[in-house]
Amino acid sequence: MRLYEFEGKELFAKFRIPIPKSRIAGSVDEVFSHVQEWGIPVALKSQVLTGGRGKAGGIKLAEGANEARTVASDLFNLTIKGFPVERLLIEPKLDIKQEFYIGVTIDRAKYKLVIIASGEGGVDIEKTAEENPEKIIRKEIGIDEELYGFEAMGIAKKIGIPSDLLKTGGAIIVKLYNLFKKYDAKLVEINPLVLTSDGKLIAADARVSLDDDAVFRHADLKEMGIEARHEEGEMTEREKQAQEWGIPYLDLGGNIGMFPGGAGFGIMGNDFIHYYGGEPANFMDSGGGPSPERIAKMLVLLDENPNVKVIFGARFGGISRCDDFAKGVIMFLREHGLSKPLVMRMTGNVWQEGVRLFEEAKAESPELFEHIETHGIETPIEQISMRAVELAKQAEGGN
Amino acid sequence: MRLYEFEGKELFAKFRIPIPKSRIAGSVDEVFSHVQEWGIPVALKSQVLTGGRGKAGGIKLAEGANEARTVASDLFNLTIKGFPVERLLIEPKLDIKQEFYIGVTIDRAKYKLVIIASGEGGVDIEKTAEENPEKIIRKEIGIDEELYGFEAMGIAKKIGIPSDLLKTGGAIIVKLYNLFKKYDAKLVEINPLVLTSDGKLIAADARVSLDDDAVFRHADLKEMGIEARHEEGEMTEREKQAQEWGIPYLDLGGNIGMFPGGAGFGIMGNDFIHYYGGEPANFMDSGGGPSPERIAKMLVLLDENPNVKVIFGARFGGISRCDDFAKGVIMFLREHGLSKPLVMRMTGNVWQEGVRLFEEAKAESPELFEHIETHGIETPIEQISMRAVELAKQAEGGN
Amino acid sequence: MAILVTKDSKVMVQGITGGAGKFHTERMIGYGTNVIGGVTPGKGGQTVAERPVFDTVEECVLATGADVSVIFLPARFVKEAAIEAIRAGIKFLVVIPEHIPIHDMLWVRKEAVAHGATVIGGNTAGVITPGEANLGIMPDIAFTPGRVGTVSRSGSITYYVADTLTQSGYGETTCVGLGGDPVLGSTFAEILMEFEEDEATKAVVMCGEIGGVYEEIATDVIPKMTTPVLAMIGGVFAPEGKRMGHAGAIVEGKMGTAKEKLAMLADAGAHPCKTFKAIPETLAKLGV
Amino acid sequence: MAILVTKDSKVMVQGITGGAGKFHTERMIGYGTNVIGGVTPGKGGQTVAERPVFDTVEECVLATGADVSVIFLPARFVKEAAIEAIRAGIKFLVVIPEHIPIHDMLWVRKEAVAHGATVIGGNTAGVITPGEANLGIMPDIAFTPGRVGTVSRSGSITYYVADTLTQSGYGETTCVGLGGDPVLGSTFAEILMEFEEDEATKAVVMCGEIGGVYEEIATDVIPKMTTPVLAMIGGVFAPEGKRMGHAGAIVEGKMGTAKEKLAMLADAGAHPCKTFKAIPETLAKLGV
Repeated sequence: MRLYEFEGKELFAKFRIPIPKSRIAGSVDEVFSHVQEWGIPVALKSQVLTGGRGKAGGIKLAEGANEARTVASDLFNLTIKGFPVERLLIEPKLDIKQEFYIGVTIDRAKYKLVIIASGEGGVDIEKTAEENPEKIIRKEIGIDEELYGFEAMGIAKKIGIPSDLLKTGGAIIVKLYNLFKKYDAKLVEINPLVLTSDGKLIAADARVSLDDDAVFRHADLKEMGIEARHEEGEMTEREKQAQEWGIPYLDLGGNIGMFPGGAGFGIMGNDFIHYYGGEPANFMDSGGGPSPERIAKMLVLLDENPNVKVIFGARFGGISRCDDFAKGVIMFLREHGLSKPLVMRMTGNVWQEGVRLFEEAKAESPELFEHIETHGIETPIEQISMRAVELAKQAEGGN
Repeated sequence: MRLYEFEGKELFAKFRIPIPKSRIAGSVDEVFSHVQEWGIPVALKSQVLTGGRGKAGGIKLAEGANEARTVASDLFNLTIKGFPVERLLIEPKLDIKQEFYIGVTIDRAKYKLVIIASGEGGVDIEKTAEENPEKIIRKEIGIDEELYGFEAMGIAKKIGIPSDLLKTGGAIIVKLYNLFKKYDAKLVEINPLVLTSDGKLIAADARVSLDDDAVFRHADLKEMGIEARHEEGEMTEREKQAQEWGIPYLDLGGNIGMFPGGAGFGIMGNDFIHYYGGEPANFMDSGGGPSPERIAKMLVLLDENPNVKVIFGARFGGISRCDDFAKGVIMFLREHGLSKPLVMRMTGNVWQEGVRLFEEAKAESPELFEHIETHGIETPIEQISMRAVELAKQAEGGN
Repeated sequence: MAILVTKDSKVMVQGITGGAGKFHTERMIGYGTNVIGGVTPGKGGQTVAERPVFDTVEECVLATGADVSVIFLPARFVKEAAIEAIRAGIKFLVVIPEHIPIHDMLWVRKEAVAHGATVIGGNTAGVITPGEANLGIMPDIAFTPGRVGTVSRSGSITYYVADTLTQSGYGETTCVGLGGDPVLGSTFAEILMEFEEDEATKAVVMCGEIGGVYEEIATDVIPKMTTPVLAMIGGVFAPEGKRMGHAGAIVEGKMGTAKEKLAMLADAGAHPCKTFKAIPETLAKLGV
Repeated sequence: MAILVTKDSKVMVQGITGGAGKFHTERMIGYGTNVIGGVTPGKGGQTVAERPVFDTVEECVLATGADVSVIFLPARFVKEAAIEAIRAGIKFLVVIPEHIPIHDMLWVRKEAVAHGATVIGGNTAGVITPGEANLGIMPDIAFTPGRVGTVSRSGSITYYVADTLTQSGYGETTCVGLGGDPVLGSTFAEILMEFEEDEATKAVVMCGEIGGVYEEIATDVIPKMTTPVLAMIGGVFAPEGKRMGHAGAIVEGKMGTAKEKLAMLADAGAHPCKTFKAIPETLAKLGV
């Protein structure tokens, strides 16, 4: 769960990490009145849940209230990587002497927390890491260890924070680390940490990404108005529909509707379609042990997509049950009807019961099944994939 | 820093350790009105900073408001081990099915935190530990380790908390442990933890003792009204005077006024006086590096004590300086005057300067020094001790 | 032989009294798995599938000699349950639930390393040694005893691979579901080394996918192995930077693309397979 | 020889720029102690008593090879400072300040044990190896090189004992102030074992007092020692349960009374001394 800059800074403030004074504004008029009240040059910063905001023109300076009005008006019309700019953070323009980078994240290979710091903040830290790795300080810490002030001061010293600011700089690093642990973060970054001309250290930006799976134990976030949010940028109507139904779904460019089991074959199946010369229309994940209702909804998404010419179904029942799968397909057929070919393979957990349900339904209403080819464990999944590609080509009027 | 029961229970409440509903009352009328409002049988519990309150008659039951008035009136007239009863904690009378003991403290020999638990709470836990050590569960934990719920449940199970209350019981132990660590405690105890007839676990008493040296990092205690306090019971007027001046001082039964350096010889010097047949009138500690003013005040305490027949002074300057010591003695002699014999030994840090100051002052006003015998490193301290005992006997008119 | 679990393993189930715990305990027993009991705090003294339920793992281990645990509990209880099992002496844990807080898994991993225990998961379909023991939620149908090991981040891919090995007559020694969560109890590298030390395992199929770092660090051990490693990686045609279901499957900069993973594994000496049917073909070429 | 510190020890001072730090650094240098520098965060680059000041211990150790540290800092900063020194490789620390939070000392002790470092204090007058190095705040006058070691919880008692040994011609190898705080970096038992391994030390005088447990646990090692141990305990006539200055000197139930401590030490083979002058008498009897 990625936080907006202003939310991240609220957390920073809670941990007494120094941040600039700021106002949040949702309209040009609000921007105008705040800047007029302050009467100083400001930075106007688009609040969007994506990186590269600066390069995309999402941060602008303004000398006074009138300029701020013009600039804000432009910013509110921006869309950055699919995210429309709905709020601006207003901060005094900083008088920057030097910029540092401080980040905390998880090294999944070593199972350690890691603090990353550099004397070259403000620019692309990944580029620095690649081109001048010696300019990156890296310190690993076990999840059971605390970060001591002296360790943080050691880091601060190594990235060039001057001696008289070592305690302050070290304290900022310790607080950032404590914030990371306290809130189950995946990533926290101050980029840049600014040393101002009058000798103050201040967190000019805040990037905080929390573990969605741990938000349940941070009730205070909700009190602060920070709630679970969708981090996707631009979404298609169908993606929004799927999201509403709680189904992981992405539109892709092709014409084969992917109706897979778990995410594993969801990903691999897309590769298979490519290998055999086809193009998937989507990515989808049924989730573990889907209900018949959910199965039916997955099919609705595909059947109503005009780009989809054929549906490729695969179910290897594990925690999910083939009888539930069959029930879902039958529910869809009865309530909605299938308008295009469906080729599918079903095996695994209680597959016999799935097959029985299909046979029963087919005996009752054979017309529902006229576009369907069903296979079991005897047919390799590669053959089904090829058949889907073949059917798609036929539907497009190809060979 | 020992907390009152009601303060300890405030901390318990903060950690969601279940406590009985309660009211605190400072007068008989308050007790009457609270109990009348509740209309149920209550326990009235004297709030004093000492143990053994129950045995001393400091806890009484009352069926209703009228009885509570009578009982409270008796309790407010009690003094328990020197502590006058100034407040009563009023709680509903508990319907007790079983009593447990849970405590957390520090094992100084092993440098570990230790949880102590027993199925025999409510009685003297030290007696149980001595007579039935097998009834005491003991679990050591490193300062860097957390106490997990399953460990606490294991303890709960072993002391006989029933299966359906294991989670609750385990959670109480974890919370008590967390409280201990959070507030730098030296000791926290729930004794008894009561299992009520209707199947609830509730902390019927709270004993919390915090580390005075760590109170500085718990500002919230002050907000809760919990401040540093003196835990001594009955004090003499002179002890109160010494406390006001910040001098560790205790009146003892003898007639030799002890005017030592640090606490180490403060303790040992008293033994020496005993060994040579004398009786010290007091214990005193100058503290590290005392100022001349403090030295002078120490002497005032002794000179004004009519029981003191002779003063025994010892100064081995370490972090304390002999010149400051000499200045303090001279300050006392000039401003106050000495009314009884003083025999003393001075050596250590800048002793030459101390000797010079004495000689200077003596040359100026020899009359101030007429009761004083001064010695240096050449005279063993044992000899000075014997001389003090001898002078005391002379003063009392003995041999 | 096999790795991690055999018919002699004494398997306990944490969360045995819950819905999924009970259902899969019965399924596992039905497969022949030596399930000896379970743990649910506060429910000590009950029985599930004729197995005793205990309040604590310590009691269960003392009473039954359990040495393996399968965890069926809500994600938020996994940290405590896993650490309880590890500290009680359990040496192999299978963590079925998904959505376990990442920091929790770091704690679990730390305890596991400190006590020499192996943790599989979270978000795994489980581990099966065909014909001996089935830990978790995997369907029996795909598996048959044999001579190839598998290790995969995805349950469904495990089934397809095992099915392929079964159909082609190779069969499986042990199939390990590494799990789909972003931080896992064990890495490919560690499981590969287990297979390397197992005489019965003549080859290993490892199946990864885009995202994460576990495929990359497998390249540390593959060059040291004498047992051949076949590698499949899903997501070669996945759109970059888009979330595809598994939380772990977010492309992390350049690291983590399927193509790079495959290239690194091939460089390390693994044999890349694009499809399932390439697996028996490759095994035949290798003379397995 | 001696224990813990010699003329070759490279001594740094943490808190060297503070009032007490500066004053005692100059005193220690005046005694001949090999003080090579100091640390005060934020004051790197300054000098005190012609010694360089560093921002971190790591820098100081790298630049000077420091192996011993004396801490002169407010009590609340001791935990961090001590752990910093231990992690930077310092093997011997003398913690002068008193009133260190007890939990902090538990953390320091844990780090010390993990890194094989020895911590003395807090609330100690220091450690002196006469004629070689004086760490802390002890006055020079009482000490002279010789053949008896001392270890005491109290500074003033250390001075009296050393003075007695000096006057009687025995002199001292090393005098260790264990410290007066309730939880100490080292125990009597550990320091006694250091003396046991030192050839130059022909006998040890240990001075304890009422309260605490450190005298009691010394009885674990005294029976194993070949070096004779003389024991003094202050507070035989102390009123029970009354606080007498040292926070540690509160009688803890039956444990901790001076009489019991003396009896236990005598049982373990130590030679009790009531007064200072009994020390040379006892040494003479023992033929030291």
